[in-house]
Amino acid sequence: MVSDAHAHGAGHHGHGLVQHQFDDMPQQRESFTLGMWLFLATEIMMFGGLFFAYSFYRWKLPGAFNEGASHLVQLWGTGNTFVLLFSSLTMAMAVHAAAIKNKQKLVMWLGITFVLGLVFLGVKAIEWGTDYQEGLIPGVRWNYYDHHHEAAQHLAEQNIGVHDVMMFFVVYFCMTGLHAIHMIIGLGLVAYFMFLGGKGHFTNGNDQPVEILGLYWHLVDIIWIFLFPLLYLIPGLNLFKGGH
Amino acid sequence: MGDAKTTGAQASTIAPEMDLLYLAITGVAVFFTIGIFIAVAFLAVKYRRGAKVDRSRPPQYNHLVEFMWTVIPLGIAMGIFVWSASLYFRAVRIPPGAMDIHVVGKQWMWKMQHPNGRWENNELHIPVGRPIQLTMTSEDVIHSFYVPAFRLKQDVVPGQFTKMWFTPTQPGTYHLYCAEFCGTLHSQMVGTVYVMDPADYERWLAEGPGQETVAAAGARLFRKHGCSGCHAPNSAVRAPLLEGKFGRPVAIQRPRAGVPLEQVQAETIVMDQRYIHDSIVLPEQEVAAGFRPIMPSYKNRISEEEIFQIVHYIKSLGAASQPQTGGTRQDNTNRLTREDYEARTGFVPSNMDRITGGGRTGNAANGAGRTSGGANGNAGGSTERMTR
Amino acid sequence: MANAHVGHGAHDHAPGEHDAGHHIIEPPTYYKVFGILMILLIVTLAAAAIDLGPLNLPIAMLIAIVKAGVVMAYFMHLKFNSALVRLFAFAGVAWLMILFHLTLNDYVSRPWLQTPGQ
Amino acid sequence: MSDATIAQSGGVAPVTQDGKLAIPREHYLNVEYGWKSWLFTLDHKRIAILYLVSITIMFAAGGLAAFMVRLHLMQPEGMLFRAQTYNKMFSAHGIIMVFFFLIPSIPAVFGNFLVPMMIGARDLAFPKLNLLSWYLYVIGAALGIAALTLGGVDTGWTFYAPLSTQYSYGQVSLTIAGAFIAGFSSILTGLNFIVTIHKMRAPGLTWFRLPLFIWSHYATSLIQILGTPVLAITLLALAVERGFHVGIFDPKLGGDPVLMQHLFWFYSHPAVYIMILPSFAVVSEIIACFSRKPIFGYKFVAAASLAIAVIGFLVWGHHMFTTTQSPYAGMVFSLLSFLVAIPSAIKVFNWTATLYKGSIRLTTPMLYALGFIGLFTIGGLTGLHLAALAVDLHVHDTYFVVAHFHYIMVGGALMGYMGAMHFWWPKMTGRMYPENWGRTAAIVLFVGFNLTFFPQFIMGYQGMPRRYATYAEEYQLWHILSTAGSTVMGFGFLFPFTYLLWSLKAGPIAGPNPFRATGLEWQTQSPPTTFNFERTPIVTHGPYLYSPEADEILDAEADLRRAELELELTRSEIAAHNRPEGEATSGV
Ligand code: HEA
Ligand code: HEA
Ligand code: HEC
Ligand code: CUA
Ligand SMILES: [Cu+2]
Repeated sequence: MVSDAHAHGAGHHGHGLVQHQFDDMPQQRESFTLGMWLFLATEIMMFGGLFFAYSFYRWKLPGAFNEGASHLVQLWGTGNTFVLLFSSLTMAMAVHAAAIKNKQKLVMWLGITFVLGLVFLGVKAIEWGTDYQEGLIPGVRWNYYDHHHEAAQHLAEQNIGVHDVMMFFVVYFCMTGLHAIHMIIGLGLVAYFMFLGGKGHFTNGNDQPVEILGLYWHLVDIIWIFLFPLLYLIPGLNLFKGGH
Repeated sequence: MGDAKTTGAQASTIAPEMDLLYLAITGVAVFFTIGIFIAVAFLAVKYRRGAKVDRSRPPQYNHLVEFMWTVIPLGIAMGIFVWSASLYFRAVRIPPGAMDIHVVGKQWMWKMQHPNGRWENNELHIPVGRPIQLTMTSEDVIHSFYVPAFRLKQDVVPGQFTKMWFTPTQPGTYHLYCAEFCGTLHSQMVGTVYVMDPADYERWLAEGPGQETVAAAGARLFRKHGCSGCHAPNSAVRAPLLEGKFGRPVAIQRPRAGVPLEQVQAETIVMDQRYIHDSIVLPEQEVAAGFRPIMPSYKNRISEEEIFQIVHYIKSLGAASQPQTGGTRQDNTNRLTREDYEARTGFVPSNMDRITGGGRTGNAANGAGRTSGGANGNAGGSTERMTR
Repeated sequence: MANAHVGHGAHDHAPGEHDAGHHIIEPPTYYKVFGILMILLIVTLAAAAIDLGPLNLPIAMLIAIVKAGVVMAYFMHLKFNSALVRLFAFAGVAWLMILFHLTLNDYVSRPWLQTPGQ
Repeated sequence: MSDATIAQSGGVAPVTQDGKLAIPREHYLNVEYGWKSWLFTLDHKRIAILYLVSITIMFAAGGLAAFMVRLHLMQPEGMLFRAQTYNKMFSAHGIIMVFFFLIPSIPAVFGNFLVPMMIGARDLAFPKLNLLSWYLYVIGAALGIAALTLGGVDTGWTFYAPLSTQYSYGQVSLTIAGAFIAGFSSILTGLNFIVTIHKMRAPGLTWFRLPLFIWSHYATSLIQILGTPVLAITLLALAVERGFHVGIFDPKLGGDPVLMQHLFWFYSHPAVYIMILPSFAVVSEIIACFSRKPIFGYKFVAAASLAIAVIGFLVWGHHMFTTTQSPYAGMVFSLLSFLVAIPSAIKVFNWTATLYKGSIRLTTPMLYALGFIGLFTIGGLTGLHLAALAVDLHVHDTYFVVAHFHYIMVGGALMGYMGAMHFWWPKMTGRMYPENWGRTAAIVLFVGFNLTFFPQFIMGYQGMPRRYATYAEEYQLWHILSTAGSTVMGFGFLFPFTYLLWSLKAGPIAGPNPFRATGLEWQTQSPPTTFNFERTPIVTHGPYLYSPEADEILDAEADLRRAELELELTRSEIAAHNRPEGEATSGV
């Protein structure tokens, strides 16, 4: 949708910013806004399925989720939350820059957003890397009971099964993985928009594509806003102790 | 199968009531269907183009009519709902004193165990006139226990117990079907239900001894194929003991070509069905850490069926502290224990405690899949299933 | 439905709808919003630090919902969009609640049927 | 031939006076030529044609699989295949028919073509998304077909875990990928429709002046948008579980298989309304036109569509009465299932009432529409049997269910599709289909259909389980009848397939409005131009400006005029004496 908005709106056809099927600019703007929000509704439903699986298993396996979550490093999670919230601000600033037709600022804010997105993914990569070394990735490298013999023993006493802790990590990787895929797509779009923005595409009165991109970016942020407490903070706050 | 009765037979107490409800709904359906067909045909003919009929002031809407044909179907529907829901609750609420029979479904057969421990496959012998309750679980995928003559079915779900009950009313033989698609031979996961006179049933029950359990068969094979020669505690060969290991982590090494075994990193996996299976046919692939890879491969020397039994035997060793009598225990609780189920199905159904009132206490919901594994690094292959 | 006007047509707009997407929020607002988000982040952490038993989860979710609401209202301009857009924004959440509600309904009520035989 | 002429003269009688209609000089089909003009088109009408072609191919594939299934079941021990192959066959049939045929069918072909025209717009709101959705569909369908040729799947269309994730050897992941991608195509279609309907209506086109076609498509789109993503994530989870051997749904790995069913049916029950609502849409238009009356209780019919879309999301658990679902949850789902039947009832009654005091012409589309009412009623009412908790314990997963959904999906949805095909064929191609052949085919299909699926109710109640490659002998009679019926249906489908192709070249020219219908789409030439209308229409009234009485008078006048013409011709014939008769009448 975003590229759709762009390619037409940017005036590739040489006449006007209003696409052929629309009568005027307000109609076009409203259509795109509505369309994007509908798309966001589908995203909510899609992540919703995972959120449901999460809720269900957490309800069913509270002890195991607690144990699993204690292996995440809360500092990384908190940092990443900050980074994403900040990137939402910079994205909002980019949208504003496009609205007031300031090309330099547009590119600058998009650039900062891009860097923040990269930082987020970088941190995620570090986290996953540690998980890999620790053997905490189900189906890829799973050595939990090797490295945490005592914990496993302890869990067994509480009647928490072998696979229950794994379930936490399955859900964790599904959710953060899908979120990361969205981040990567978002980064690609931001880069593309920087490129086009630099050529003056969105500061000629056709700022809506940036706004649409912003909607997408903010939604991905919102999803993280929920993921963070759900995944990292189950065992209570312990910022400086990584579970590993 | 040829002698099995089907349809007309109303062979359970609930069946006539089901048929009555069915007929009632069918009556409603026929009434509306015929009504609609006749109305459509009549109007289409009467008001066909060119027919000289009164077409003046055709109505566009009429709130009263709309109201009527909203409320009347609603009333009928609610009537059906109340009837069917109350019948349903009678059909699922188990009466006290029902005779308990255990059923295990697996691809693609049914195994039933009677209170005295007698097992049978794909056949179910039951006495007429007595409420019977089935406690069911599955070894692999979802199946569904369906006896049309009883008008009842219930899914058989791995990892959980499901129950159904009925009181047979007519002696005879009836179809037993698996109604939930479960893979290749789904359509052959069928059997026969024999409803017998109580006296006949008692005789039948007495004549067959409790048959050999899977684990017991496995124990026999374990000796026959010489496994015990190495794996027995007092054996001369240095081989790992298998007692108490199932479902627990074991350290292994995956030998790599050109690398001395000593230099291969050890890793931990859970001893599960797949692992045991592969240890038997491909022992050199994952070597128990600290042992020489001297175990011979039994590939093509032992059938899959036999491997299955051996695996179950080894599983039952996982509970070495318990007597290894499998399902043939004859105490008067007539319930299988956790360990029995573990030995039979590879894992303890999650609602074990609630259903059987037995077993260890603890968070029942946490029980699913406690003891079998399989999610380790190389499970990507195609060897994870050997439940045949 | 917001824009059904006899004799006008779909893209003659209700008052206020003209501005959909045009409303420009000035940066100071954004900074304030960001400040609020930061405070909420700290509140999230603080709430996790206190052991409130079963209350921890609902509180964490409440804070997350407020955060999401702020982002939606200001960063995503929902506050300045038409009612229709807001409707669809909430449709997703509402439908999700259907999924949660009816499914958990099943799991929660499973032990209810006490059979006399047991 | 002569029938077509009648339909035509009954249509735009004043125009036919000169005896000749012509295909307009410029229209959407001839503005451009060459494969590029098709593969890169943004015109909603061309995209509709692309969909039409690809969906027809998928229907033929699915129908072929169905026919194989039926042939195999002629004998209790199975006639053609090993059990494994049979399982793949019915899975292929179900998967193709649901995901690649019926869900996209009417919305993607006729919705695409007609939604903009009916609301007086030049195109959908997002033409590029529209094209993208077609590409996604093609990729999804191609993956589906690839999976079926590279070994097939044997999970049924429901992909239940753990069978699909741990035990099936087939190409499950590939099929899932296909359905996943096709799902996004469906989402994009729905999104496009909603925005278009909200934002692009012509001036004066208020909500209650919208054709019921639009209302139904709006409701369909809501389901597509809010339901499909949940299917997507479920399929994704299945793929993850299968690919990495982790347990999301497999109890051996700690998962819950019933959770998968909840997620699956959360989409797939509403999806059955994705399949039927567009047929409701079609039937409303056809019945109004051919009984020359506005739909009785327009507002109720419109509201019923939305009610179905919403309540339809609350009933999915009725597919799980025999699982471990709690009896109390089952009760709630049963109650809601009965409730969702009510809006359907309202629709059926209102359509029937529309016939009253109408001026009814039994053209081919009308035959399909009337057939739809009857067959959908049977299918829907047997849905009540299934929604009744107790009865479902017996008939769940038997052929009773198979019969129920074929009555709705084939007798209902597919008949609606065929009706739409005939009704708007002149608009899409500018040419008429041959009326007599059309009627014959409709009747053959109706008879064949009932012969195929009615016996399935009987054997279903007798306990014949579905998805059985082999079965007990006592069901054989019903199976043979069913197979016989499906053969009749197969022949029935050859008719339209052939004569519609023929009509492309040789069909009589239709003119802008051969059925004298009053919707906006008929107020422009056939085939339309790329932007549909010369100028944006201004709407001052509702969609159904029919008046049976006036129509009868018009008809009578037309008849009179035709009689006069004929008389004249006969006179001149007599004068010319040796002129052959056929030629003379064809000039009328
Ligand atoms: C287009 C597809 C479609 C439609 C529209 C419907 C509509 C309905 N369906 Fe059906 N259904 C399927 C497709 C469809 N179904 C499929 C594919 C399956 C099997 C899936 C699988 O397992 O593979 C299935 C299975 C299915 C089941 C599960 C059966 C089982 O597996 O055990 C149930 C149970 O409640 C059910 C009920 C209903 C009901 C109540 C309606 C209602 O919406 C029907 C409403 C219509 C009417 C009632 C008729 C008109 C009304 C009147 C003429 C007035 C009189 C009315 C009253 C007195 C109330 N359906
Ligand atoms: C849109 C949906 C749709 C449609 C149209 C059909 C159409 C038909 N279906 Fe099917 N069916 C399903 C959806 C559909 N079905 C689903 C969802 C299932 C469940 C699958 C599962 O269990 O997972 C099912 C299952 C199913 C079964 C049960 C299998 C089993 O449980 O073992 C049977 C058995 O008779 C059957 C038969 C038929 C028949 C005879 C037709 C006939 O109407 C078909 C008529 C068409 C033709 C005969 C072919 C016409 C084509 C041509 C004439 C073109 C000629 C060919 C070329 C040019 C190449 N279907
Ligand atoms: C020649 C002696 C010998 C015989 C006979 C033998 N094994 Fe073994 N087995 C070993 C040794 C040594 C190992 C450890 C090295 C390895 O894993 O290959 C082993 C490993 C195993 C393991 C893995 C145990 C673990 O702790 O990882 C299993 C399971 C097993 N054997 C089962 C069997 C079965 C079943 C049979 C009979 C069908 C059998 N063995 C016959 C010597 C033997
Ligand atoms: Cu077991 Cu089907
Ligand atoms: Cu349904």
